[in-house]
Formats: sequence, C-alpha cells, structure tokens
Amino acid sequence: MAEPATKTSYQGRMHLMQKEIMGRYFDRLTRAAEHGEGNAVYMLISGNPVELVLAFDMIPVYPEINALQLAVKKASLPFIQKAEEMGYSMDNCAYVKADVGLLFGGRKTPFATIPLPSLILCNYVGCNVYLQWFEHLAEYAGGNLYNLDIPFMRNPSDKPLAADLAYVVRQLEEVIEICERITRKKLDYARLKRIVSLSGETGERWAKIKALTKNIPSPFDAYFDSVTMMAPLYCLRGTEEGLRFFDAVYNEMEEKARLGKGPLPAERFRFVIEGPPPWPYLRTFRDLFSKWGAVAVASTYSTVGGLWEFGFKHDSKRPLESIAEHMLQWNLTNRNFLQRYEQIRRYVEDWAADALVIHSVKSCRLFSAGQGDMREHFTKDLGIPTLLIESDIEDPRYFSEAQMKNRVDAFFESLEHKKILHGTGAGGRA
Amino acid sequence: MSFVAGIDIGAKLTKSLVLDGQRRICASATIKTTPDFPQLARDALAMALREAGLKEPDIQYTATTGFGRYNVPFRDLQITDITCVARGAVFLFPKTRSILDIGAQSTRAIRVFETGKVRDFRTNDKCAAGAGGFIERTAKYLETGIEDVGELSLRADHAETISSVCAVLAESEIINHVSNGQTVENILFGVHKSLASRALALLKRAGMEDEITFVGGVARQKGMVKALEETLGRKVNVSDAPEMVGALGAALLALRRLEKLRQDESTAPRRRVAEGRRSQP
Amino acid sequence: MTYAAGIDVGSTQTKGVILDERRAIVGRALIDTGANVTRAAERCFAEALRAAAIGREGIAYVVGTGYGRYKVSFGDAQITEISCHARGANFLFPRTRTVIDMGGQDAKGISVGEHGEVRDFVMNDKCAAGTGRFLANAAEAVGLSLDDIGELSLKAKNPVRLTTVCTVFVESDIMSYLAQGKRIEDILGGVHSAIAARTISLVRRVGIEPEVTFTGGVSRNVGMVRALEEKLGMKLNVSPESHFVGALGAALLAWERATKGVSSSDPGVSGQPRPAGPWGPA
Amino acid sequence: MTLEHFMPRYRETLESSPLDLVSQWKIAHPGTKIIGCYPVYTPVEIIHAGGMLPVGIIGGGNRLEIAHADSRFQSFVCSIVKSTLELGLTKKLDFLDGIVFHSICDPARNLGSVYKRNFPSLVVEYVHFPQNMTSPHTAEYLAAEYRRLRASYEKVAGRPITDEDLRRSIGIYNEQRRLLRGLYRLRAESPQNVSTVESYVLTRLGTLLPPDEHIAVLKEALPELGRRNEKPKDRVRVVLEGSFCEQPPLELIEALEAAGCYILDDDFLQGWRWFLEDVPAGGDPIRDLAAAYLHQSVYSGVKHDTRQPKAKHLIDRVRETGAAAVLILAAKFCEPALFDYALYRRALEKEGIPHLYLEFEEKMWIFDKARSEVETFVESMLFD
Ligand SMILES: Nc1ncnc2c1ncn2[C@@H]1O[C@H](COP(=O)(O)OP(=O)(O)O)[C@@H](O)[C@H]1O
Ligand SMILES: Nc1ncnc2c1ncn2[C@@H]1O[C@H](COP(=O)(O)OP(=O)(O)O)[C@@H](O)[C@H]1O
Ligand code: SF4
Ligand code: SF4
Ligand code: SF4
Repeated sequence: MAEPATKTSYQGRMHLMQKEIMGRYFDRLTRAAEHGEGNAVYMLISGNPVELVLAFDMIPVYPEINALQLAVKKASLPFIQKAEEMGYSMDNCAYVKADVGLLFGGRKTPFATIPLPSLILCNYVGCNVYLQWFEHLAEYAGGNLYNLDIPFMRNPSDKPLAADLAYVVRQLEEVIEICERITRKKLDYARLKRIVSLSGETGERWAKIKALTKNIPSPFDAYFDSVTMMAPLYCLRGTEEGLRFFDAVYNEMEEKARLGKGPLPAERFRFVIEGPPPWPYLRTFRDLFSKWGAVAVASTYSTVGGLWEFGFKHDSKRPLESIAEHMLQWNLTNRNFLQRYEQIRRYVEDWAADALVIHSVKSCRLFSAGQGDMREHFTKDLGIPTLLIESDIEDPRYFSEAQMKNRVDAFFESLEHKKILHGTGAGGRA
Repeated sequence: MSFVAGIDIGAKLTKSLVLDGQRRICASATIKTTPDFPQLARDALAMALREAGLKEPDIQYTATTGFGRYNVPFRDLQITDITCVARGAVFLFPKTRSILDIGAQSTRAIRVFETGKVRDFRTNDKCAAGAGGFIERTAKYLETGIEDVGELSLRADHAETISSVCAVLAESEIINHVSNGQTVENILFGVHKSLASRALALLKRAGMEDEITFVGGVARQKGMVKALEETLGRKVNVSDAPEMVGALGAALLALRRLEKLRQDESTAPRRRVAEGRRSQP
Repeated sequence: MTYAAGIDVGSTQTKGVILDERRAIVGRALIDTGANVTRAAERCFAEALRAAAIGREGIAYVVGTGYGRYKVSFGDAQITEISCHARGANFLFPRTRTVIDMGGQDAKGISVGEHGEVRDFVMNDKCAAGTGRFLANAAEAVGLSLDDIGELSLKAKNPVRLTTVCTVFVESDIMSYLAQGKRIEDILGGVHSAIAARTISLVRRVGIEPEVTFTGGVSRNVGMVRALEEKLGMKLNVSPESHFVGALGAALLAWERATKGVSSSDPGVSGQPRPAGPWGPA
Repeated sequence: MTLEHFMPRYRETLESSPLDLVSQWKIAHPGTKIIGCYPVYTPVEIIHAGGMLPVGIIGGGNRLEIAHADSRFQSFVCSIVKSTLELGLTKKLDFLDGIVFHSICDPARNLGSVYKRNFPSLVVEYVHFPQNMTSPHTAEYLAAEYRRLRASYEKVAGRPITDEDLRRSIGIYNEQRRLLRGLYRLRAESPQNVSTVESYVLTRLGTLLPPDEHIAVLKEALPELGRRNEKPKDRVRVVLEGSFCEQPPLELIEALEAAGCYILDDDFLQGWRWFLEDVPAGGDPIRDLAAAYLHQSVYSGVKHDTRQPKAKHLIDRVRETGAAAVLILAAKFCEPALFDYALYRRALEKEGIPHLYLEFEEKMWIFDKARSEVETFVESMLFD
C-alpha cells in the first residue's frame, strides 16, 4: 500500500483549459474597463440568469468571482481593511468588504481590471447580504440597480408556487426591458432559446461529470477540483465554448475513472463536504486531507450556481420559465436548510462517503448559521461521522493552521479506528 | 491666583495634576492605583499639592477621569478618559488630529477636531492582548523591570514574531523564543510590534489622520514608539509624561468650567455635576 | 516482560505513563513543560522509566501526544491528545460518552463511542479565558496555591459575578472585589462557576451524554469538579489518574501499535493502513 | 391603577420573563391558539383574524442562560437567534401552537428550518417578504403569499378566516398603532416627561397582550404621561437607529439616557408598530395589507427599497424630530444593521450630523463601556 502522499493535487488538461478560457474572459473584462467595450452587468453567482445577459451580448461580471480570485491570489486583506476603514464591521461578509475595497482601490486586480457596471442586477437568490452588497455598490458606483426578487423555498418538500413562478417571470421581462434600453437592441428571442438550450446541454454535462465521482476511487476531487469548473459554469454557460470545455472535462474524467485513477495515489477515505472553501489557504487546506488519503466525492458548494445532478435541465421551449425555475428551485442557496440536509444525506448515500466535513465560514451566514444543528442531525440522527471546522472564505485572519490540523488529524484517527473495529481494511468499504 | 486639579484614576496608575490660571502645570504626581478610590484620589492630589506648595483650599475646581472617576466625593465634575486625553493631547501638540492611548487595560484610538473636541473614537478593553498588561506580563516573565522594557526593545536588531492573538498563549511562544536563544530585546520588540499592529487597526477604524499623538503609560516605552512609527510609517508625538495627558486634559476642562462659572453664574456646569452625581453607577 | 509508554507533552505540564502487558500502570511521571519542550519529553520519559524501575530497552513502543507531540523525538508515533484522552477515559470508565478535558491553556469536549473512538470534539484554544491558566492566575491574585483554591471555593455563600473573562484582567477584577471586602471564598466561587459555565457551553457543542469523565490537570481541582457537577446536574467520573489520562491513552494506543509491530516516527503513521486488530475496550 | 403602579411591575416582568404574561393568559384562555412571531413585519392581523393571539418572540433578555443553543449556532451569530432557540429547547415556548419567521436575514431564515426539525409538533411558517418594491407585480405576489398564510392559519384555527374578520382585526391594530404613534409623539416633544424605558415597556406590552387589552392600557397611560410636566435637562437629543430586531436590555437604554441624552425616536420594531399610517380597511383586506407593507411600512435594515436610500430616511427622522445627533445602536453580529452603518456613516458625515456607533447584545449585563462612550460623545457635544 502506497505511503499516504502529503502534497498532491490533480493537475490535468482541464485545469490548463480552464486557465485559458477564464484568461480570455478576464481579458474581456479588462478591455471593457479600459476601452469601454461592451456593457458590464454585475450579477451574483447564486442561480444566476446568465442566459439573459448573454442574449444581449452583455458581459456578466460576478463580484464574488473577483473577490475569491483576490483571496486565492492572497491579495484580499488590504481591500478588506480598506472597507473596514470605511465603517464595515469585522463581522460583515468579507466578500463584500473585499469587493467594496476593490471598487475604491482602483478596480485593478492581479488577473483583470474590473469594469464599472451598466446594470447592477441583484439576483436575490437566498442570500440576504446580496441585497445590501449591491445596494452599496449602486451607492458608490452609480448605475441602475434592479432587485430581482426570488421567493425562497419555504418548505422542505417544496416546489415553487404558481404565484412565485409568475412573479419571477414578470420580473425577468422587466429585466429584458432594461437590457433593451441599455443596449438599444430588441431581445432576439430565437437567440435566447439557443442560449438556453446550450445551458441545458452544459448543465447535463456537468451533472454527468459529477456522477463520475461515485466511482471508487473517485477520478477527481469534487471540492478542490470542482471549483476549477465552476467559474466557466457561471461565465460561459450558454456558449459553445463553455459546452466544449465541459465535454472535454467529461472525456478526461471518464477515462480516468475507467483506468481507476484518482487525484491521490491512494483513496483511503471518501467524504462529503459542506460549505465554501477557505480561498486564502486553499492549498494548505487541501493538504490536510490529502495527507490522510481523503477525497471529497461531493460538495454542496458546487451547487451554489445551480443544482443539476438531481434532474433539472434548462428547457429552450420555455426559456423564461426554466430560467425562473433554475433561480427558484434548482440551486443551493434558494433552498431551505432542511433541503440542504436532504441533499447532503443523498450525497453520503449515493456517493458512498465515509464522513461529512462541514467547513463553517464566518463570512457566510447563509451557509454557516445553524451548521451546529446540521452536525447534530448527521451525528445523532443519522450516525454519520461529522467534522465541523471553522475559518473563513475570504479573510485570511480567520485561518489557524495548527488548530485546523489538530481537528482534522483527530477526526481521521477516529475514522481509522472505526474502520479497524468494523474489520474493514482502511480505504475499503464495509 | 486660581488653581484647578485633574485626577486620573486608571486601572494601574493614578495620576494627579495641578494647573494655574495661566494653564501652566504647577505640579503632578503618579501613584499606583489602590482599591480605596476616595483615599487614593486624596493622596494623589496631596502629593501634587505638596510639590506645588499649595493646600487643598487653593484648588477651586477638581475634575476626575479614568475608570474610578465616579468614586471621588470631593470632585466638582467627572469627565471620561477619551474627552480628557483628547484635550490634553491637543493642548500639548496643537496639530494633533489622531490620538492613540494605550493604558494598562485599554487601548483607545481617538480622532479630534483642532479644538480638541472628540470627533470619533474606538476602544478595546476586553482583551489584554492589545494593552499594557500584556507588556507587564512579558516583562515579569523575562525578569526585567517595566521601566527598562522600552530601552531594551529599542536595542533589538529585529522583532521576534508573536503570532498568538492571546496575551496568555503568547507566553508559550515567548518561552519557545527564549529556549531558542532569542534575545530579550528582540522578544520585547516583537511584543511591541504585535501591539502596534493592533493599534493600527484600531486607529484606522476611528479614522486616522496626521498628526498622531501617542499617550498613556505605554508611550513611555521607547521601543513601543519605534514599533508604532514603523508600523504607521510616520512619526508620532510623544510628551515626556505621556501617562499624565488624561489628568492634564481633566485639569484643562476644569479650568474651562471654572472660567465659565466665574464670568456668568450659569447653572449649566452645576447641573452637569448634579447629573454626574445622580447617575453614579 | 515488555512495556509501552505514553508521553503527553502539554503546554503547561508533561505527563508520562508506562504500562505492562496486562495494561497495568507500572510507572508515571509529571513535570513542568517549561521552555525546552524536547528536553521536557525526555526528562519525563526518564523519570517514568526510573519510577517503573526498567530500562529504555524494555519499552516496545512509545506514543507521543499533546501539543508538543512532534517534539517527542524518541517516539514511535504521534497521536493527537484528543484521541488519547478518549482512549484513556474509556479505559478507566468504559461507559464514558463525553470527556471534558481542562488543561493549562485549553479546554476540550470530546464525544466518545463505546469503543473509545472519538465521535466528535470541540476545543477552545484561541483565548486562554476559562482554562487552567485562568485558575492559576486567580490563585495568584488571592495569594493561594492551586491545590487550595478548589477546596476554598466550596465554602462560597454568594459567589461574585466576574466582569471579565480575560485571564489577564481577572487579577485586577479580583483585586477590586477584595477591595470591596468580598470574602475570598465567594470570589473563588465566582471564578469557578464562571469557568464551569464557559466550559459547559463549549462542551455542549458536541452534546453532553452521560457518563461524563473529567480529565486533565484541572480535574484535580475539587472546586471545579463540584462547579461542573452543579451546572450539569450530574456526577462526573474523576479518577486519581485523571491528570494522566492523555498519557495513559497514548500508552494504550502504543500497546496496540506494538502488537501490530508498526514502528515509524513518521507523523503520518497514525494515518497509515493497518490490518484489522483488537482495538476493542481493554 | 396608575403608571407608578404597573410600570415597575411590567418592567420587572419584561426583564425577567416576559412570556409568563402569555403562558398565564393561555391558562385563562385554554381554547385559544397562540402564534409566536419572530421579528419583523409579521402580518399579525391575519393571525388575530383567525381568533388566535399573535405573540412577539423577541429574544430571551439577559437573564436567560444559553446552554443548548450555542451548540447549534456558531459564536458569530447574533444573540436573538440563539436565545430564541434556547427558549424552545428549554420548553419555555410550549404554550405556542405555531411560530412564524420571515426573510429578514440568513440566520433568522435558517433558524426557521432548525425550528421545523426540532419542534415537529409546532406549525412553523416562513414568510418571504418581497424585496422588489418597484415592480408592478410585487403587490400581487405578496397578496398571494398572505393568502397562503391565511390558508395555513385557517387550518391551525380550525375555522375560515373571512375578509370581515380581517377588516375587524386591521381596524383594531390600526387603533393600537395610532395610540403608539401618540406615545412616540409625546416622547419626541417632551422627552423629560416620557423616558425611553417607559415608552419601551408600554410598546413591548403590545406583543404580549391581546390588542384590546393593550389598547386599554395605552388609553390609561397616555393621558397620565401627557399631564406630566418635568423640567427639561441639559442633555443631547438623539435619534436611535439599528435595534429593529434584537432588543437591547432595558438597563442599557437607561444607561444611555443617564449618560446624558434624550432619545427622541427609536427603531425598536416591537409592538407591531411597522405601519406609518392606518391600513385602509375598506377593500380586499389581503391586498390592503400587502399594499401597506409595500408603501406604508417603516424602513429598516431588512427591507431594501430602491426607491429611497435608508440613509435619507434616517436623516429625515433627525430633521423631523429636531434631534442633534444619531445614536447607532446595532446588535452585535447583526449583518443587516452592520452593513447599514457604512452607508449611514457616509451620509451623516456628509450632512454634518454627529453620530455615535455602539454595539450591544441582548445578553449583556455590564454597561460601563457603553455608558462611558455615550458620556464621551455627550461631552464632545457639550464642551465646545
Ligand atoms: N515608567 C514606565 N515605563 C514603561 N512603561 C510604563 C511605565 N509606567 C507605566 N507603564 C506602562 O503603562 C501602563 C499604565 O499606563 P496608564 O496610562 O497609567 O494606564 P491606566 O491609566 O489604565 O492605569 C502600564 O501597564 C505599563 O505597561
Ligand atoms: N494539584 C492541582 N490542583 C489543581 N489544579 C491543578 C493541579 N495540578 C495541575 N493543575 C492545573 O492543571 C493545569 C495543567 O493541566 P494539564 O492537563 O497538564 O495541561 P496541559 O496538558 O495543557 O499541560 C495547570 O495549569 C493547573 O491549572
Ligand atoms: S453571505 Fe455568503 S452567499 Fe452571501 S455574499 Fe457573503 S459569501 Fe456570498
Ligand atoms: S485572548 Fe487572551 S488576552 Fe485576550 S481575552 Fe482571551 S485570555 Fe485575555
Ligand atoms: S438581529 Fe439581525 S442578524 Fe439577528 S436575526 Fe435579527 S436581523 Fe437577523
């Protein structure tokens, strides 16, 4: 049996491809910022209606992606502090602070210059912070703000109500009017349908890719490698380029699955992970798990933009309706906490995981508020070993490696212990 | 000739200062804070009076500040530390716009108008990691007197990093530094650096402007001043008795009230007193 | 006759335990960790050997634990104190489901399965508030020794309510209570109940199920035992060995390793696959 | 019974265990269903129209020990979320038949789900308030949401809730709010006669008593307060902003005023006082309630109206009351309030209105720091 590798992460074709296409995307942002090419629409990732924006050849800009890129490049802190000088609290979501700091700090990042918005489209899908974030951006950057209000999924067993769907479709129509005013172009309905059908295709591919991690060993890490695929999913969903990317990823991963290859030399533990990653320490964080030969086989975070693995597909015959359904029902953030419990339970069972890891981030109460109850439910009611660790998604000041290591080590020591008690060779499954 | 007094009952030290009608400092005194505040205040004032060659009756108006400000029966008025420190600092360095006050148990960042009026402020008094108490513990641990800390840390060639956010847990780090043969100088400078970085954050939250004046007993420590100036990237004003600035401000405000009382027998200050008395905790 | 050893290098004190094949404790040692962690580990090991009257060569396997476990250079493996405390508590009190460990600079809550495996745990280690250190400072402030404050706190009639949780500020807080003429036992009563409340709200995050075993140096403080029992409304298991539970757990795990013949000082060793073995309750 | 009589008694109840009033009431009215209402903007009229009693579940105060809830919600979540769960887990809410949460923030929303899981016997409702105030279609959506709520409460009440019932309830709550607006006017005009603690207690009672009983209390109290004639003190007059959800301890409010200021207006959104004018009780009552929320309700950190920035609302309040400064009193970890502060600060500095920023927690019991900070602030305004 191989020595547990301590520093590994899979670097495959898809990562290179991703760098390339995202590079092109960021260049487009810079051109827009520096030469005023095209209209930027600020939008939020959760259940994003990117199809509409693309139908007008506008440029989708996700402040969240900018914020997380800053964090990954370890450049977030100065911007966060700038915002705190303006009166933002230590306890405010650091994505917002980094973004506000960036706005006042010249909008220049290591990866792109961020254009000012022609439209600030607050797709209020779950997160209440969104509303204030974009309210503040509108105050600082000007530009018209539209709150696209998405009724929350109120009950565990929920479908959106007829009134919810109608309400959202009406609002989408208002957004279309606004875009028409900005671009002085009528909506090309046929084009919208094409884009929506491409979205459908892309979502389907994405779902198939995610199903591959049911293999033992899993061909890639559904957390640390999935995040690579998420940016294209939000920025390029509904384009040929995006679809090509996901086709390529599928083929690459499918092959690895056939050859029984995984991201680590040996897959010894399979876990489901809930919560966003600690962007400023992604590498360090990943190594804590690699050391134990632990691989994430499913993650809730990868369903923030959309939840495709349970059967949803954009339908070009009902473009606006299916965009509305995507925003209302088929993404993580607009589903209630108990629906998330259910989603995680399905992951643990269908993806044959040994444990649940909850990464609780201070910034994001949407994700974290109440995760103690989630832990209670999974350990006490379902008997699934659960580890809860705390740090932050954006603010490097909340990451303590020593503590994190202590917790992760102790957790896997006990999993090890359990496996031995149940007489199953480590890595194998009972 | 009229005289006024300011008494600052701090967590660690009690400071008294006597001012004459021309705003000249006649005398000042510092004694360790002991629990019997009324007696403490009397002693502190007596010391200053002795030095100034004055008697109790010579004092027409007494203002108290510091966390024990309410427990002085013979006061005419109590004023908060922040207001006093602001007045004192601007009196000493008229161009002061931001003030950092690091005491034994509290750190305060204050933004002021040119008049010495407080504009905005932020305080931290929950956690020792940012205050003089941290330094005292370290000094005790390293077996150096608090008076020498400043000089020692000034002689450091670099700062040993103190990563812990807790004054207590930092000690095990310090233990490690000691056992790894790091010099006392560098360790103390490291502690000063960690205080300085916390101070910076606080200053920024209160809104930081030039000029900055550094007050409170910790400002006595030259190494701390150096650490702060390095962290802020600019010079700061420090008076030769920085712990006295609060008492000075109290005395200055006492004189202001006295003058007001004199020129017009308005009831305003009296009422302030009455108010203060009634609202004793 | 061969033996196994567990060395628990804590932030404040280092504990060593030596077990024989029948899992009986034949030697133990307790020293202050002090500045040189590596030396503390070695000295503690040496003392334990002396106490057991056996030589280094008699030891089949050594497990290092505690915050300084990687400084146990002579150890065959390193295991977190969380696993060790769970294991040790389970050995002393097989029906343990919750472990409360209060050490010098941290407090832990561990939820334990019936085979002594860790189900879940929490620890407070960013802020020294409500740890053994807090008590040490309180003792200093009232001018008593650690061994006495517990006893005295039991005599409290109306405990004071501390205005700070900071381990540094608690001293001046106590000073002012003394100044107000409060009785020392009432102050100590306040100190103990404040820490007990804080610890319980921490441990509650893993859910407190009986039986609850109290380990770590602070468990030698009867006042803290009582304060916790009152707040929890249940009795705690406290063994005479309670200060050594971490080291004991390490020694037990060492035995289990020894019987597998695994030996490597690679930290990852605890993460290495091993054939199934009798890890059941001792 | 005079103010001097019942004020101390009610205050004590509010500080120790406000919900005792309700559980006692329940014993006297065993048949009546009781629905708990988490802050803010609950359409209590719908509950009341079903012959049920809407009760404000507004935290646990500073005498409740949080023993279980902090294992469910992390350290960085506001206190009211934890205390509300603690009340449930320690069986202090057993008199409730249902509880309703709203889309005010992420922790409150997740708390709703946690309640569903932990208290299966309780009817847990969740209302999604619209955040698009400009679309012509929003009113229809909200009306539909209220109809959904009505249907759900008809099941709880075991009887239909007719438009007639609704109009009657709207009428009653209109009267209650009219009286509360009167109370607030009294304090704004002569704060020396009405302390904020008094106005707070009188208002909060409305969330614990049936509206008609509360109306009776107010009708007795207001004239008495009107007759008072204290001499105004040399204090700074402020508008208080930021405590629309979690509530500060009364001792804190007292300390703030004792430190040298008069609070002329506050945004404690308890006492169901979220409508600025009477809700029209003529037409389709459900539509009327929806329209009232969209066009007549007070602004707050959890209602995001692109038609007018909140800061403008705040500044208007300062101008209207003639206050000299603003006291921002935000609940620790309350993201909505904390975010608002950034914009408030910007606007207030532009307008040259001095302000002081304070954070509180409902569970706090030491007020020295807050007190000194207010004193400093007051001094900065008194000593020029
Ligand atoms: N002579 C000195 N040299 C160096 N540091 C000093 C000296 N005197 C006091 N200090 C520092 O100043 C702190 C007390 O400052 P002070 O402003 O008087 O605090 P407080 O007002 O809270 O008592 C002490 O904690 C100590 O760290
Ligand atoms: N005889 C005793 N009575 C009371 N408390 C004690 C006693 N001995 C040790 N302690 C407490 O235990 C703490 C050390 O416990 P320990 O578990 O060894 O901590 P660590 O493992 O972090 O070193 C000391 O800080 C002290 O407060
Ligand atoms: S709270 Fe969470 S979802 Fe909302 S903006 Fe912040 S990180 Fe994103
Ligand atoms: S972190 Fe350390 S210094 Fe700060 S409050 Fe806690 S114990 Fe005190
Ligand atoms: S206090 Fe603020 S954060 Fe807490 S529930 Fe209320 S609105 Fe939400």
